[in-house]
Amino acid sequence: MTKPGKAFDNMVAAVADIPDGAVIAFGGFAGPGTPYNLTKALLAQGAKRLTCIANTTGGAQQPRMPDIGMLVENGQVAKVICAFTAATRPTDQLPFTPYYERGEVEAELVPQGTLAERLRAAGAGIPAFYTPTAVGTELARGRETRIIHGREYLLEYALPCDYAFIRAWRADAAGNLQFRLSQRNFGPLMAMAARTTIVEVEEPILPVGAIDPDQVHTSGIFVHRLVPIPPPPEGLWTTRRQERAK
Amino acid sequence: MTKPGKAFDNMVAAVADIPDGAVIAFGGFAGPGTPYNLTKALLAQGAKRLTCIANTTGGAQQPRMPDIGMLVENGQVAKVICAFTAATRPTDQLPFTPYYERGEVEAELVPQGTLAERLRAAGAGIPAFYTPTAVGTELARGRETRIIHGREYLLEYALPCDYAFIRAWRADAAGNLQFRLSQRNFGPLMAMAARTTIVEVEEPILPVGAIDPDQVHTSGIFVHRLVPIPPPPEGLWTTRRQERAK
Amino acid sequence: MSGWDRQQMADRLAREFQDGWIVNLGVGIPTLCSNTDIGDRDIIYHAENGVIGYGPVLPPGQEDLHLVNAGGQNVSLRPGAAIVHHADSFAIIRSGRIDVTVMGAYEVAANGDFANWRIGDAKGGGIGGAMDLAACARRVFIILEHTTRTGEPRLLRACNLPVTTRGVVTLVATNLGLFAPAGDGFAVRELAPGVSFETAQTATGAPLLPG
Amino acid sequence: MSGWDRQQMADRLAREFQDGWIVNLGVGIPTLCSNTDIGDRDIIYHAENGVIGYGPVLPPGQEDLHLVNAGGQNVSLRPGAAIVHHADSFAIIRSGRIDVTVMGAYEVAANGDFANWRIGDAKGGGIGGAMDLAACARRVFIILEHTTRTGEPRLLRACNLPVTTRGVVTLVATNLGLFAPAGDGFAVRELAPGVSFETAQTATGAPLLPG
Repeated sequence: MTKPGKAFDNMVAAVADIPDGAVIAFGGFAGPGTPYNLTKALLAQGAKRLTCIANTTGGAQQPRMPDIGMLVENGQVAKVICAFTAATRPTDQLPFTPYYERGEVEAELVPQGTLAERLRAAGAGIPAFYTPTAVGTELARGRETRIIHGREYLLEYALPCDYAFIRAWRADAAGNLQFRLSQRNFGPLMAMAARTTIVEVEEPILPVGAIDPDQVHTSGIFVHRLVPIPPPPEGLWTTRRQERAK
Repeated sequence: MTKPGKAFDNMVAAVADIPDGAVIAFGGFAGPGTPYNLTKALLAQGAKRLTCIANTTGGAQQPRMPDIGMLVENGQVAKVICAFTAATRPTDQLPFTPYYERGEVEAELVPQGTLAERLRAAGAGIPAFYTPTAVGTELARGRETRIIHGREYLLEYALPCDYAFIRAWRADAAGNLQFRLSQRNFGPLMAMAARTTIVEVEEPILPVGAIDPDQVHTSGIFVHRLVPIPPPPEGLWTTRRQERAK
Repeated sequence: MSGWDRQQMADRLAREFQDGWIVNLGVGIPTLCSNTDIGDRDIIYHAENGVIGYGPVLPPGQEDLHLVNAGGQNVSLRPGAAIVHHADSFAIIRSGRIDVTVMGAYEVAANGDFANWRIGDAKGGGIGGAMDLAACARRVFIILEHTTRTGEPRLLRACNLPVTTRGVVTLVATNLGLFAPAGDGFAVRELAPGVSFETAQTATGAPLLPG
Repeated sequence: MSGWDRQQMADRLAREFQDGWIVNLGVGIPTLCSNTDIGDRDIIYHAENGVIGYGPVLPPGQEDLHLVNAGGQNVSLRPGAAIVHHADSFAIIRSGRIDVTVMGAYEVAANGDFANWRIGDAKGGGIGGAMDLAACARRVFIILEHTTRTGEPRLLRACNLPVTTRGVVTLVATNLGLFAPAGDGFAVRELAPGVSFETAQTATGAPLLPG
């Protein structure tokens, strides 16, 4: 092809145009699928007043890897939308937490299944839906509920985003993605929810058509930019644990 | 394993317990994924007052294959929920249509995407959602709509079913399924929506674990009964077209 | 009467597809668009049943019986194709990622309404994915014969049949030419070879506006 | 003090899992359940992140770094495992297909309420998948230390902290034994070796009812 493709040479180029105020979803769950390299590039790029959507703001464990907590520390974040805005053990503290407690960053705490479904809804053209989750809790206080077939449900809205940062195992040049094992987690949903999906890819980009159509996890329709992860030490590898071993 | 597994020897045994009044979803789109063999067994089994959910009632083309239209002709159907209750060409007529016009069967006409999403919602514990589809049309008359971010949406409810009849390419004994190409269509969604999912399988049932976990299309959690399709003439093969060639 | 045949109608509309578009083709004449040579344009054909990236219909004997387009025809796959289930397929549709949906219709109105799911006296109808597509695609193009078998116009001031979606059609290909709904009438974008403006106007139930 | 250690608490609860159950294990002590020998029972362990059918935690050097359970531990897969994305994983949860969810908690009340997402004076919280699971699983079991580090009871008449879900807990394993919320108090199902009824009652903020 002589046309510009989806492949970018490096992380810096792939995030260069992200404006102040962007809404960005970050994939990953407890390591696998986390876009460490794109996040690192965004720390250098410096966009401000970001809204960051993710399972957690990160940083509960050492060594730190590039995470939303670091973007907060770097003064780049206005708001986070997460299933964890504090650590689950009272003795731990997330790097994010003191910024939140001082009112320097906003936070919206969302149950994990609701977070996933709101992203999926945004990617599916469903503006709102009802869920049984969080009914009767502090999170439902003052919010709209509805009785359906005798059970109470909470109204939840779609969560669209400007960008998704995700990490995949393999990609072809058309943007078709495969994830390995629990790396999949939020990746396909954030790709659906985003206007622009940027993917850091572990294996070299494959030629168009190299992935069996029946085994594509995310269609290239949802994918706009692909960046191969360089080997360490320049690129960050699979998980925190492997990094720790170095 | 000494425990009873999910594999059934034949179609008759797999549908034997279906009671009168059951709500059954039938997979398939224009051939691929259509559970011809299970439908044929249900014609012989004779359960009545069924509610049948499918893309279409079938029978627009010749030769006829076992379809919902035949269940209607056989006096087994109270209601259908479909995206087609009449043929798209005015010159064609579905076998179902005269029964409907005489008031012998009820019908609920549902846009195809809404049908898919209502099944998915039932399988996802989402009791209701909003969609832009059908707003302003005859189908929305008298129904609840809501303005969200300035656009009008229609409220739609989940569509749970008692049974799903689907057809897959391969299955392992734990019920993990793979579909081939456009055979996938409604299969994964109906399996999610049903209390009991019955699958006719094209390839011999594989041992547990024979399918790569990353390449399972429908988890065995959603699958209860597996029946290998016998070779022709006893079993009905891939599509109407292949059948026609014999 | 001269004019375009079915494949020519499809070819003419396919010329409008822009590089990079995702295109959904409906049952009937629209499916013929995937047979059109699109040159070096990257066009992704999407079908409701979850086939992303298909190509021309295959001749008998070469079909893969597990693979059909929305019209039930055995098509080929292009490199980079992917398969999804029906809910994910309509997620693509409802989230506005289809650049154009091309459909057949019984009637099209000058205000952009169209009707393709129920004929007047029928109790049932055939909606398929048409309402989802028409409500959510970025553009709706229609291909249809300019008149009914009995010579009645299908391009009208207002639809007589129940509409599928209101005010969405921007381009119409018929055997007589290419027309754009323009509110009070249809703008003539192009007339098929051998078709005069007067012939087209006579066959149309709304004013034609010189393009 | 005698009683059960963390693995023994997990083992005791895992004995309650019935053949054919789909079991979700939460962060902390609950994840130890997947290390318990379950004999010939077919148990499917489900994790929020879409791992269906995992097994014991793997020792260092044998891990697959692409595979973690809900607690971030590198686990093994059992034959018949399948991977789905987060929305499909929570579809399984919300549609009532999880036979039991086992979670840690700060507090459990005699009426079946429990609290595990926010400590009293914190501005934020850590909900994770707990609210989805607790609202939708068929059963909710809790594993927790019987008292806080400062010796305050965690089994109470009513929760002091913001609840995660109301009235859903049916079984609680602690280092002192196995207890069932019974409205006004906790029924003692079993005491750990060396633990007397009086010892357990003293450590509990609600009446214990002889089992």
